[in-house]
Amino acid sequence: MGAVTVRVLFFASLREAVREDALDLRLPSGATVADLRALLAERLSGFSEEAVRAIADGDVRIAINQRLEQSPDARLAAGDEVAFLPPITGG
Amino acid sequence: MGAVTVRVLFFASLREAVREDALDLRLPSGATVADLRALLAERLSGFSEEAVRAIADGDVRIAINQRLEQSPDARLAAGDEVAFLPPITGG
Amino acid sequence: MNVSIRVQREDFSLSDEWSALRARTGAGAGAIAAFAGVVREDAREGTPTQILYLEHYPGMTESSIADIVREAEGRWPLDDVVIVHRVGELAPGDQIVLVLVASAHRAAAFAACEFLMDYLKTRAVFWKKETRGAASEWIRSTEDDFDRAASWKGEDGAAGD
Amino acid sequence: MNVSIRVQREDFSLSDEWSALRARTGAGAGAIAAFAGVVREDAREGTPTQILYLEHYPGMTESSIADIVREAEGRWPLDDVVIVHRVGELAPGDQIVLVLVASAHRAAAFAACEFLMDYLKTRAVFWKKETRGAASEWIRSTEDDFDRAASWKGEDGAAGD
Repeated sequence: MGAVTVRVLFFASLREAVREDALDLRLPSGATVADLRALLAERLSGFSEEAVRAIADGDVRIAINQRLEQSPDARLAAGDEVAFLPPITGG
Repeated sequence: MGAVTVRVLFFASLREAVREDALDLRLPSGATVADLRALLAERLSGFSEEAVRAIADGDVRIAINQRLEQSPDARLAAGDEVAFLPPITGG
Repeated sequence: MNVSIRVQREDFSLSDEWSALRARTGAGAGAIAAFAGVVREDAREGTPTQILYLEHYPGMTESSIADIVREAEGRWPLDDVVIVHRVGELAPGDQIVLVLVASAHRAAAFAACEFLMDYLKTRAVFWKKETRGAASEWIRSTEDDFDRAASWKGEDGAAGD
Repeated sequence: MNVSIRVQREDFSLSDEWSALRARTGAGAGAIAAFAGVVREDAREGTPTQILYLEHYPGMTESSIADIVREAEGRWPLDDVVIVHRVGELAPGDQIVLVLVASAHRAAAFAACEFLMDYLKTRAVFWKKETRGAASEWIRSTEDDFDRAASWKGEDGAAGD
């Protein structure tokens, strides 16, 4: 089974919790947004429980290639930019 | 019987019709706005029928000492500034 | 509360007015709304260059604007108001009016700025004459603006007070 | 129709933006509405100096602002729109946002300017962190702004397009 590499971005409180603003993650072909959340939670467990909670937080939205994606079943493609966005506060 | 002198100001189209922007006029004590209109019309007849019509025009408002005066019976006092104001158009 | 009202022949500089307002208000006024009016080119084809001549009643015009600023102050919490209106001959592209309003609140700054502009454009004591080629005419409003001007002035709205 | 959208750390100059817009629009746009936001001093007594930190998502933030400008263009006849929003650390008194809108019509310029500001202040993709003394916190909106942001973006509102 093949694999895809996606670029994961974190912003604001989530960026601080994860202590990274970007990661490259390898996922099995056909992986979904839900798979990515689970993989990230696993990777971060033991490192930052705050980050794990934040990733799982329903308030954190996902944008794929800078477009909001509501469905957890959306599939990821190689090279996708997947952003985790805490609730915005406006400018 | 005494007399009062008032300063009469003309603006815009009326100023052009009268060909003056200001006149000093002597009126009998107790003269009203209506008396002033009549005196002016008399003075201007033979000089400019356009000015006479404009002075008589109901659209031309009167301000006494920079305050609009609706009543033709308002009495004039010595030194009053009486302005004849054609309809304004805003800035 | 600073209020600055000027009716003048000279052009104005938005930059200068803005800098002065910012220096006065500092960090207190979070919102500054501004409006500038520019004399428009006549869109009709083949019309000769248009000259606009504005006349005012020195004293009464400024004080009636001051009255309307006081009315705005009563409606919205304002920190600073600057109004500059030009008179005399203006050509298309010339700046004609500037309104700056500073407030702690965005909605107040916008509302007051628009309120003041609406007043200035329709009810303030100005007369306009338009010249196209050899033809000149004093513009007459279709509505009786002066009646409306009188209505906001009210009983105690003596100009010059 | 010129549209200029910038999200930047550097301060902006209203004068420069204004002059550039005036040079582009000339006598065509009779009405220019502007709004500038300034970081407010906290009014509460004894609070330490407040620092505001703004973060954005480079690319997505700008393109979502471009989407809302297109929506404004669909609603009002606009000649020119300039939006500058600062990010990074800002102190009370610092300029934070500037919106300029030129139109042939006064009401359109005001409405579009206010519409764009409302969007920027509540629904644009920015995150704010407030620091007072040693305490810092990311501000959470009470309302779910993102849902509303999603709603105006709609089906074909792909960012970056």
